[in-house]
Amino acid sequence: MRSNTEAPGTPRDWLQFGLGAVVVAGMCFPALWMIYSSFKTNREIFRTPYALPGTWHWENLTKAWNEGGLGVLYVNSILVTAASVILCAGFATLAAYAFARLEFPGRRVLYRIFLIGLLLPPPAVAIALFTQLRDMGLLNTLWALIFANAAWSLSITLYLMSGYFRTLKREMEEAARLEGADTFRVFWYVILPMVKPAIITTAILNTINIWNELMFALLFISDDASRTLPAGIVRFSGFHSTNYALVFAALTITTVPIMILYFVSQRHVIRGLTAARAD
Amino acid sequence: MAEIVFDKVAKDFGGGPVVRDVSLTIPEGEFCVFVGPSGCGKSTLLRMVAGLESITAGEIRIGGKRANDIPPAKRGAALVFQTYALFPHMTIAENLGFGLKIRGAAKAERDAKVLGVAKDLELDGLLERRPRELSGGQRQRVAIGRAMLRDPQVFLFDEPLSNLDAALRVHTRLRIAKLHQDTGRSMIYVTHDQVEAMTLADRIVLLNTGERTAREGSLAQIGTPLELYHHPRSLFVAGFIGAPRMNFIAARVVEAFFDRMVAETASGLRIAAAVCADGIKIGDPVTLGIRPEHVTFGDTLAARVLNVERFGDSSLVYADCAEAKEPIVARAEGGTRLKRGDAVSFAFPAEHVHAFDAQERAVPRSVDPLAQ
Amino acid sequence: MAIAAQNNGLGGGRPGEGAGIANLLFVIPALTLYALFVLWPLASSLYYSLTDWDGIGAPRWVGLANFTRAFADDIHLASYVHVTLYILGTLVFEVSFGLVMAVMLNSDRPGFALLRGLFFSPVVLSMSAAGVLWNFVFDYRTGLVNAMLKGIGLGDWAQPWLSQPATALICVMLVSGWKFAGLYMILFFAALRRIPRSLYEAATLEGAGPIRRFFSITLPLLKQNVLICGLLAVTGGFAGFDLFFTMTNGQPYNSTEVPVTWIVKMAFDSDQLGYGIALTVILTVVVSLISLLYLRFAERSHAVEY
Amino acid sequence: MASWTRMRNLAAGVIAAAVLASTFGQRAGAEPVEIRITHSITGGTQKEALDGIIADFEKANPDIKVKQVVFDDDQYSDTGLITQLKSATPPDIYFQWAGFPMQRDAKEGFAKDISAEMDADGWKDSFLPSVWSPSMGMLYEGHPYLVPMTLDVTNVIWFNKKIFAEDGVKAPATWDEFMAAVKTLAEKGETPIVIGNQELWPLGNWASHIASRVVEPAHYDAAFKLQEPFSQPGFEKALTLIDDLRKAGAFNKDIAGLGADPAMSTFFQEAAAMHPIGSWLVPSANEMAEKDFDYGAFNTPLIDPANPTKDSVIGTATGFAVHAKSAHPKEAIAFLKFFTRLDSQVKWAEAGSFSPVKGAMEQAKLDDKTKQMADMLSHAGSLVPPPDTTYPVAVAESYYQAAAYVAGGEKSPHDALVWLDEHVKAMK
Repeated sequence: MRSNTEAPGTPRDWLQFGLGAVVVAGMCFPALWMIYSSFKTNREIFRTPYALPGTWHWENLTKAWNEGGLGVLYVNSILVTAASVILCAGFATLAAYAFARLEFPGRRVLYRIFLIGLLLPPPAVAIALFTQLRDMGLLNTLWALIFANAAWSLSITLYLMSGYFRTLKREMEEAARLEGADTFRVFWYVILPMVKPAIITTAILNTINIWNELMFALLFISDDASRTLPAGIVRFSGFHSTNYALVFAALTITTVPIMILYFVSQRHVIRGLTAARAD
Repeated sequence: MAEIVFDKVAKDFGGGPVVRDVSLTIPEGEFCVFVGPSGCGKSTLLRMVAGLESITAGEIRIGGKRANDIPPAKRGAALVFQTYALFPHMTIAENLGFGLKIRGAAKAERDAKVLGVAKDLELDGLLERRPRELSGGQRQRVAIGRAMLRDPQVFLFDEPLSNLDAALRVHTRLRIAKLHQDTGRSMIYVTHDQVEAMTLADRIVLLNTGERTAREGSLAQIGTPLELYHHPRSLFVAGFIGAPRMNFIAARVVEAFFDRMVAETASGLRIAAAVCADGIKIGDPVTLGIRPEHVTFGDTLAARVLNVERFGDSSLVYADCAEAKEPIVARAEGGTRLKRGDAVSFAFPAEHVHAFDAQERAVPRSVDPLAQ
Repeated sequence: MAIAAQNNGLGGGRPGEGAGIANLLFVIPALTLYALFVLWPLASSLYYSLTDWDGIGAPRWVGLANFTRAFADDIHLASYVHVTLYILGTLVFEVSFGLVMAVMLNSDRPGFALLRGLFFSPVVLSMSAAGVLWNFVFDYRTGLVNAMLKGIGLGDWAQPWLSQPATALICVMLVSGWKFAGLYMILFFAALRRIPRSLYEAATLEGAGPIRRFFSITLPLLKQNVLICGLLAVTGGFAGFDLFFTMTNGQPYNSTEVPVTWIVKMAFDSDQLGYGIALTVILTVVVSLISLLYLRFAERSHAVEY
Repeated sequence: MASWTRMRNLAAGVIAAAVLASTFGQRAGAEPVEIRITHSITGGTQKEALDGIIADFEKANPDIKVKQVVFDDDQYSDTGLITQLKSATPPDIYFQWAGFPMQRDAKEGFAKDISAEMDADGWKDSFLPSVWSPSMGMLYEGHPYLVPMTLDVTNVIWFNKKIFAEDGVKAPATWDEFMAAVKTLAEKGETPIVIGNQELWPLGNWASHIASRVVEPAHYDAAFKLQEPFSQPGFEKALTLIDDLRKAGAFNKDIAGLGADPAMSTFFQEAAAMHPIGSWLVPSANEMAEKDFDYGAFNTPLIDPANPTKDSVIGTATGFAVHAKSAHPKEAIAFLKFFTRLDSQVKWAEAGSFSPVKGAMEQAKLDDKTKQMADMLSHAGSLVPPPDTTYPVAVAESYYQAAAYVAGGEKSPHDALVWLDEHVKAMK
């Protein structure tokens, strides 16, 4: 850890902070611009693009919410993300434990097969998957996205998890085994509590990915009732591309809550990401 | 009823034998220490008893039953790990009670037993803490407590003291010795530290490593601590047991009688050894050995003092001489006035000199210090 | 990439547990999901890629015709050039920028945590929202960039950023950097924290300044992380679709066409699913080959230890 | 079908109409039959009109329920329709574009041959006769498979009346006048024409209309069927006209990357004098333009008086098909007959659609712009369909791409055609 013992506020520290702040401010401006522009009228946006709104038009938000059917999009996104993340975390943790610790026929081959998915880009199967989901009757259902997203998150989750398993000392499991725990109980009582940090980490990564997933959502869902946010926003901005204020309002509605959520749980998100290897 | 028998046990991870040809019987109630340099397979042997490691060849019998295919939990063995292996997410009470819970004991019974053992080990104030809040010594006591709660046929210890500081080591050693006396159970204790081996063991099993394992099997020598000290079967055993190490000097046999032999070093120095000279021929190369505590100050070997280590009760004198590659070490009195650069002369009483043949086997001694 | 190689201990065939068939139960749920939604479509792609199929009628076997066409399709070939440029761009704007910011924001002083949090925040945004937003920023007539240029008297520099081949791809790279630099920053930041402070203290005692310390301590010790982040950027780049779809959709003049946008166009806009699938097969092969070469290289340099 | 992707939801097209009222016996006591109809009209006045007509139908036929399955346009043409057509329970009625898509459906056995139904009760004759001309693409091997619904003009040139008046420019009748107007506007500092060509069809449709006016119809057809190369004088001339426009500074600078909708909004914000786009601009204008915004339209000016389609309009028809595997074909036909009754079609026309039924446009109360469109169509010598509903889409898109190269100054007309031939060669 750095610096707690150093004298605060040397010129170099201020320079470092200042430079960082300038870069970060530059990065954040477009998002801020989007937020306050969503309270302007369309004319204002064109005439004075970066001024604050003359009067704050809160009705833009309700209008965007209603016209975009954003409520449905939100619910769908939450359902898809939650279900995929849980499905993937559960399956991947079980499998990672087996690959890291247990002996069974085909272990090495299966692990390699799972790792292929690490390198594959999802578009590689998008079209074939589309026809397959159609034959399964899953198109236009949230299940299409849940299964596809969960399956496509498996490889990376499995990879990270089994790496994490390998950092765990075997003695805990051996001790439990000597106490009479069978494989499943070792997993449940000893392994699962110990890998909780890794599960949270991978779940956070998967949540971000799946929440933002666009391509599957565009291809597999054509029904308004099961569309998710990213696809919904693209569609909405297409319809209303002439109305900046309304599009910004919709973008604000859809992004600000997730940003707030992020900032509330930020410590955890970052701790999760940074804990990827150790403890 | 927990005699443990190793019958031609071997282990191979795929890169040559790690353990080979181990046949050994540990009678009930014995405290047996496996010792050897790192890589000798002592931990592997222990884990084979526990059931954590499969047996490549041969069999292990516990209480007369072939154990090879018995699952670890059913072998009646409790293992104390070097790293303690406490579950970090459980309290001390939960850690102690885990096995009971798995075996289906009722909560009240569990709590009572846990509390009993915790009191024994002076852990009763710590039951609601988590392992990371405990000191190393406390954690090791929890690990031992967990083993006690199993009420096993045999206790297994895998280098249990190596993560503790010196003072705690002595303390915990005594606790383990007491545990042995109190329970009367068989114990197998793995360590690389010969002090632990010498102090704790009823019997020591010294294991070979590497190429020597392939040549003569894993077992270098089995015996009581003093047997290994006084009658090492080989150069390796002689060098491993005893601290500081035995001094070795290369020589050639010039005389051999019934119970005595004289050998001459390259520089013409003659040293006598009290060994049975039956199979020894004049001219054979031998390695002579003498422990530092048996070297006396006399007029046989001239040397120059390199360093003096003072312990108060005694001192160790390191001295260079022409006859040995390594400095000769001798134990002197605590108040010796020798210092670096001094000329010194050593003598080697024949009754303390060991001899080893070209195959590094010991030539039997003609005196037996154990007989007195 | 080594597999769970050491199988001593519990893995080594425990006594009394047979061949461990029961252990397969732990893998079967994941395997089923994976086989159904990853492996099977991958395998069926091979079949469909050899057919002429509009998604409506029955697939008609055409042998390798789709592949012949793919290698004669100039836009398809160019899309690989574009994606290569894009990946190089992301190595600069995402990985390198993220590394620099990780070093710059690596401090325990108050305020730095907030900066890190803000810097990371675009990662949480959806790509489609980011694309839509940045379209408004780069718009020629009413966009923020040109408005600012006019505001500071540089109106002549105003450009149709997304409408000329010279700038469109760079704009996408910039947005990509804006979106993902935070992720790499956090990954590097975590790695930086693992470098023992004593190394820097030793170097400082030897008289090394901050730049020298960066190049002779930080960078070598982060080599493994840099290589892993590089692989993330490469595989992520080939899968890149969202930003291209929302910002340029391949235009202008196909100069931002990347394999995935072209595949989606061929398959769905032009109703040539067979051809589109053949293009996905090619993409799969290319990405796999590059990844394997990359891993081999990384393994040889002993930087990636799994 | 990229060109049609967006416009559906925005609104309707152009044309005229007629009607046939159908009476249909009710089956008393039966469970209501549900028929499903799928389309991509997601909102706006058209959706309201359709909802109204369906409500009327259900009132008149209490034993039939109509369920709508609605997709937005991109989805509908890319994946939404395909998905449904092949499903185990296909919709009874589905929306489809005439021409290539309809003919494919007919060939693959998705659409039902409705010859018998059309012939009964003079249903067929209730439509404008021009609807049934082969070039309209309602027929497959001479049989009707679509019930005509709307006719869309895919390209006219909308102009800002105020800017034209200020700069002293009049709606041109010939290409020379058009070029002169463009030059005048450019000199006055205006953006003469705004096009958002990110998806290629906005310019592509117009460029193919221009080509159809210059190239001999037989050659035009042959080239798009890949039987002849595009590199021939006719196409080169067509692209040269576009190149001339570019050189005269006709286009907005960001033509290549701008979206179609932002381009429309540019026109409404009076930042450009002209905007070539389809008839669906009319309903959008009511929503998006300022109150005092006034605009007119002219067809692509006369280019080559010798060309047989010198005064053509570019447009396409859409309609409803009955799925061949529909469980309730009778009910489906009953609904479609109700939908194409004159009174229904008057409502349909008043919602901004151009009804293909005789008399509907005449009876409907229409605004000026819609009337102007209708006039333009009725005066047109012929109707040319856009290539992406008539020929394989990949070929049409390639031609659009070639036009985009020229309009952006990336390639000369000649080079663009060489590229085009090279590019489509692989598709044969």
